[in-house]
Amino acid sequence: MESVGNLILYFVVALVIIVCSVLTVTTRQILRSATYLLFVLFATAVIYFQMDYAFLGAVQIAVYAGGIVVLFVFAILLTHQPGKDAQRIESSRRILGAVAALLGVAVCGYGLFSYANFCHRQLAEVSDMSIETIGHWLLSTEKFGYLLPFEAVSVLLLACIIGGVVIARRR
Amino acid sequence: MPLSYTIAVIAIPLLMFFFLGLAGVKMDKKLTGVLGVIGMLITTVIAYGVALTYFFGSDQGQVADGVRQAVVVFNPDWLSFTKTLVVRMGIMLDPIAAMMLIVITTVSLMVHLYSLGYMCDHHGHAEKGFQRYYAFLALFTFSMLGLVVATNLFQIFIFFEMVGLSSYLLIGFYYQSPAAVHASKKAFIVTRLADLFFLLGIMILSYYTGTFDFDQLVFGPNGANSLEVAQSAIATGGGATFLGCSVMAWALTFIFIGGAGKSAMYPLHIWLPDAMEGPTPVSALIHAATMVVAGVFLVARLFPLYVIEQGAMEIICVVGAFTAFYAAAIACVQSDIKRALAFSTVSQIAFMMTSLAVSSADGGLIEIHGGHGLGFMASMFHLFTHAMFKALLFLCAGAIIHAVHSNENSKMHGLHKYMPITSIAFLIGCLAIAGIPPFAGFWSKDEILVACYAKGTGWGIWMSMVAGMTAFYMFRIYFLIFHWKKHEVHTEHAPSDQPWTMTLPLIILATISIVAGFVPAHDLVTWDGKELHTQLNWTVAGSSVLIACIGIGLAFKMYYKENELPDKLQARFSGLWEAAYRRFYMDELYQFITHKVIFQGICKPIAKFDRGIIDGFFNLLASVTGSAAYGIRRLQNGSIQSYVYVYLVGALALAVITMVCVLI
Amino acid sequence: MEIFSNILIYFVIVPVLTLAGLALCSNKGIKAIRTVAVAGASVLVALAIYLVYLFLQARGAGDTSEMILRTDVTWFAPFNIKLALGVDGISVVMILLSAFIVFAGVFASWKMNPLPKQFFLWFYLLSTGVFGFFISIDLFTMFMFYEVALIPMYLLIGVWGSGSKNYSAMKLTLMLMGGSAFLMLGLIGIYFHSAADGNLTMNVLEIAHNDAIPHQWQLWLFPLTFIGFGVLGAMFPFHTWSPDGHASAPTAVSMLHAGVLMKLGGYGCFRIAIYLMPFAANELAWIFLTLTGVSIVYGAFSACVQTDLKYINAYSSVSHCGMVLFAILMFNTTAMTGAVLQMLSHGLMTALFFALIGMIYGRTHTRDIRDMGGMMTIMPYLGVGYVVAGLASLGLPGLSGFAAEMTIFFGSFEHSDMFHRVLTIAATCSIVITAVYILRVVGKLLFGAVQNEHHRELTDASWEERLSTATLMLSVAAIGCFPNFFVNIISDSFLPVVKALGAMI
Amino acid sequence: MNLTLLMYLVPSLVMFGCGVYGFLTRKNMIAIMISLELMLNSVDINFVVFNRYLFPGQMDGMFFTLFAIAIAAAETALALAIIINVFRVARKVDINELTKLKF
Repeated sequence: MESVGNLILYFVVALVIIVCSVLTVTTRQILRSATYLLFVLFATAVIYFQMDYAFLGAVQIAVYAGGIVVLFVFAILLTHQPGKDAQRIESSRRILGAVAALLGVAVCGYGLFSYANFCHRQLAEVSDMSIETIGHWLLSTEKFGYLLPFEAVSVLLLACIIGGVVIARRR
Repeated sequence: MPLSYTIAVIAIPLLMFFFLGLAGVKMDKKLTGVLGVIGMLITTVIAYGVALTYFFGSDQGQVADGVRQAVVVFNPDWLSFTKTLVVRMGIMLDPIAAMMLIVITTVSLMVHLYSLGYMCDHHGHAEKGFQRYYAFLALFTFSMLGLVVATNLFQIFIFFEMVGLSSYLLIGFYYQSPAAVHASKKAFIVTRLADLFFLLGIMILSYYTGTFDFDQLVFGPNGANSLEVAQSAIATGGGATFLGCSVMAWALTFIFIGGAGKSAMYPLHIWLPDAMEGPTPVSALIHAATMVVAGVFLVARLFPLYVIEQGAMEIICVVGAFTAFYAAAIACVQSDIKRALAFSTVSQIAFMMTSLAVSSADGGLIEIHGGHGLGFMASMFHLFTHAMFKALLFLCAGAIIHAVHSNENSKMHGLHKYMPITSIAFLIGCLAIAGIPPFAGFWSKDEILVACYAKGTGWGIWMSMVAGMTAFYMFRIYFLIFHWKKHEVHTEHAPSDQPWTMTLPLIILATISIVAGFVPAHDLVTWDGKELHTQLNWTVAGSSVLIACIGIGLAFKMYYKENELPDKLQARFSGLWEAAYRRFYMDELYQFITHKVIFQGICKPIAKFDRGIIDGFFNLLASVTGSAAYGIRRLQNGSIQSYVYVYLVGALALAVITMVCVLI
Repeated sequence: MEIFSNILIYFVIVPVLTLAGLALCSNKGIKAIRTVAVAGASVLVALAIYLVYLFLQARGAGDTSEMILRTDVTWFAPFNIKLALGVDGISVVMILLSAFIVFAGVFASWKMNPLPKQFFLWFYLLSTGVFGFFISIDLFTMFMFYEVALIPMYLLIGVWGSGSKNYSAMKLTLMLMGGSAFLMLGLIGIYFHSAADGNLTMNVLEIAHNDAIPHQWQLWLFPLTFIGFGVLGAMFPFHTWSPDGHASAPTAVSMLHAGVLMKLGGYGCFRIAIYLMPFAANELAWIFLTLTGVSIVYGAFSACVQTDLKYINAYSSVSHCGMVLFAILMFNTTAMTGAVLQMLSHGLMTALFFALIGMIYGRTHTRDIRDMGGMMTIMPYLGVGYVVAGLASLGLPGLSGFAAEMTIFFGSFEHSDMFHRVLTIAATCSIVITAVYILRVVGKLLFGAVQNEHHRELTDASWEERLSTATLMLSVAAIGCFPNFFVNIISDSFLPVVKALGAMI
Repeated sequence: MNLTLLMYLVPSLVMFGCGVYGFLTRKNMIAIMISLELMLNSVDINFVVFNRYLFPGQMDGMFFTLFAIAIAAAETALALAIIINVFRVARKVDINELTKLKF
């Protein structure tokens, strides 16, 4: 039996996620869209905290909410004149997109509700979720160690930095 | 003089060609001409030395048992088809080759000298392309000499092509004139067509006999023409036949066609009159004296083979006799002096051909062994004399043309007073060709007629008649040019005899034309290398002189003084006259065949077929592929959203299928 | 390394080094580019002449092995692919031909514009392929070098060409690639039947020696390989790339393509199709003989009515290259020797033709003979060159075409059956048709009155153009005057194949 | 009432659906990127909750999410750089109008 606070928190988060997701893709002002995205990301971070993944939640807030959304905002401001709405999307296109998205949701949802018995598991206790453990596994070369992907991602980031510089540089 | 010096005779003109052609461009024009003449003079001296040594010297091993042998001085391999079938490039002297050396070098030297004057304008400045002209003359001389000393049939073919080339280049010397270009092209292509047959003939002959060499085809062990060797060569055909004739007959007929092309036999004569577009000395050298007798020379070379293969010989005989008459008939009405002379040449060469052809039949095979073969000797003799007097006539014509700047009779008339030397030289030439004793033509033509009568009286009468026509048309030309009426001087300079460079050759050739008949040809150029005992046949000689006189008399009556008779006759027989003037429409026929049938009927459709059908097929293939690709391209429209959409639909479909499967 | 002691490998190394040298040149340094290009070509010519010397020496010393200068280096063991080098008389003369044409081609593209460096880069890449093809006797490397030679053609025409160059480049490349597809199938088939005992090999000599390709397979593989190479050899009806391709290609490329690349077709037909599959060659010869016989006459007739100089030449090439394949299919030493002579002759003469056409076009900016006339007065050197090339083409004694064609005709005539006879006579007739179209173009282009007064101001050949064409003219004359020298090099190389073919009858 | 796995998956699913919808319908490239982020985020949630509920002793899901975030950051940065660059050249961010490189 969950604590009530946890439950309430869950519902608030779920509501924020659902509503803000929908708003993100339906609003005609792109800056707003980015802002709704920010709310969704925060809500996601809350889920991570709920799951006891504090570090992940922190990363989510720092990188996603703090970094990426800011990038988006910059990009939007660079490419858009403020106050100018996006063009209305043709209804046929909207309907097609909606149908596809709803169908997808329906199929997946049907699958979830009808087959997935594992979906009704309870949350188990986790013993150790400290930063030391995470750091240990992240830099470990043993079995289940994540050093190689870690390095790969660092190289990727480097490449990305260089790429960003090259692309954005004025000729 | 050692016979091996013949190499020099061949080599000097070739070197002159390269020297004048390459270095001559930078040199003074006149100098190149003088160099050309000097080179030719040296060649001539050596050629005379060699030929006289061959005929009269005794220490060169060329005479054995009273038989003049063929001497091969030089014979390296040039191209090996197989181990045994090898083309060699050699030098061989036998009576006819030695005689040809003299003919070619003499006429060539005269023409070289004459051109010094002829190829200049009235102020004595050399024409454009002077050195080119001399280079080509040297090339021609080289080719022609190479042809006559050939040791094998293939070498003759090679030099056939080479003389064809030099002829092409010289006819087209004035390459800026369309007529000259057209004429040179025509000459080359017609002779090429004939050479194709020549080649086929060689192919057949060599396939069966396995050799090109004359010493295996026609020369016997004693080095002279031998019927036994020819017989065995023919026999290698093994009786193989094609369309009812033996393959050897086909081969020899084809080879004759090759010769007929060069020698302008009907119906391959059409190029020769047009070839007169070239400079007149060139016409004298190539198209009167030397190259055009290459065909006669070729048949004479293979004489024993033709003797054995009588069928081919009959064809030559008929073609020769017909051409002689046909060309003479046309020559009677031509108004262009060079054209008339050209047809005269055709007619005279046909005389030689006929003479060769009747030779084998004058009494049959056995009697040839007994010492006949008169026709062969007569033909070669006529070749020799004709070369001299026809060259003379052409050079005279050149002098006249140079003086009045026209080829047409109507622009000449009454020139005797202005150009006495030319007039006399021309008259000597006319008398020689008409066969009036003691001029050269009489002796040789008389023997030809004797040979013809020996084959059959009909042949003899026919040829006598042609001889009469010869006398008529030659004197017609002579009277029209030098008499007829007073000359109207159009230009500021009255026509006159030309400078000494041009007059000297006329005098020399006129002298030769007078005395050449006394050359003892029957001792020197016989088919089997033995002496041939002949004597004047008084009946034939008398009648032919009589016929010639009638011809001359007729010409005198019609053309000596201006009168109405020729016009009346022309009006009376206008159809015939027109046909003869238009050369019996042979050119039109060829024009039709080449342009309408081959060009429009074959080439154009083939080209269209290629572009339309064949290329069209590949283009169709390409465009089908292309449009298929365009169709498929719609799917790859580059819009990421449509990709995602399609992807999503696919993924959902898969999900649904999976679920349905699980359900079931 | 063992392989570097074999002179043959240098025929590939030298062009590659030249490529490297060119790559180091700056784009603007036209002098440096020319120097490197000329140096590369000169070394190739010297090497080729030395190779002929080596060959003659080896044969003179009594070395009767089928191929000399053999070296094998394993390249990819699982498929037994080797870098197998070796030459016989045919490859030797082909290498000589290629070297001369590359040499002349460099000078013909002296003033190449734009992008001279890139042009020479592709040019030498093409040369690398050509030489590589002639020195290898391994199916794989042969095919590889063949492709290396084909591909640069696309860019060379597409970038430096004229007229409808995109179309032509595409057409040429696609058709030749289509041929390669056939060829590749054939080669793979040959490989998998190359030995009866399972030791599959790519080496041409070993395959011929094993003689293990089953007859029913030969009947499939022979047409594949023959057509594959035949497309490049401009065999009717796969010749249509040739007129368009040549018309659009820049001068040196036309030279190299007609002069050398088309020879790859003939050489390949012989070396792979006939040599490895004598049974099928005997069985199916009649089909290809008919096609090539048609090629000869058809090409000649088509050339008669063309008005574009390059089209005339391209159709003339169809005719002459048809003669090559025709002679190869005659299966006797004489005709086959004639075929190689014809390859040499056609290579040099067509290269000369294209060089001259390029030079004339560079001055007049037209190739239509109706717009030109009297060129002999304006540019006598080029005019004389054109006449020489024309005479070589129509088979005048003393120039290369004559010796080649005569050898072919006499070789072909050795067959006494009616089928061969008729074809031979038809082929022989082409000498007249050739004369017609050559004289037609010479008459219209060079002789007559000057058609266009602007042409009077044009200049004659410059020194590098003279050098380029003189090289070719002298080569043409050398073959024409001393054919036996070449015949002696070539003819013995046909003995093994003629023997194998004879065993089939 | 317990917070089951399912309860976390539902918002995630909705978020993903919204992402898909946005991705399919938006014309603005930045908006498309935003939709993409939504989808990525929903996947991240799934990783985390599956890890947490089904394999509590392990951390693979978490690490995957961690890396996914890093990669998303990189990808976004690069994509936005490209978009800005394209905008500089073409003065457009509408993907339907940016057809110069098509075909």
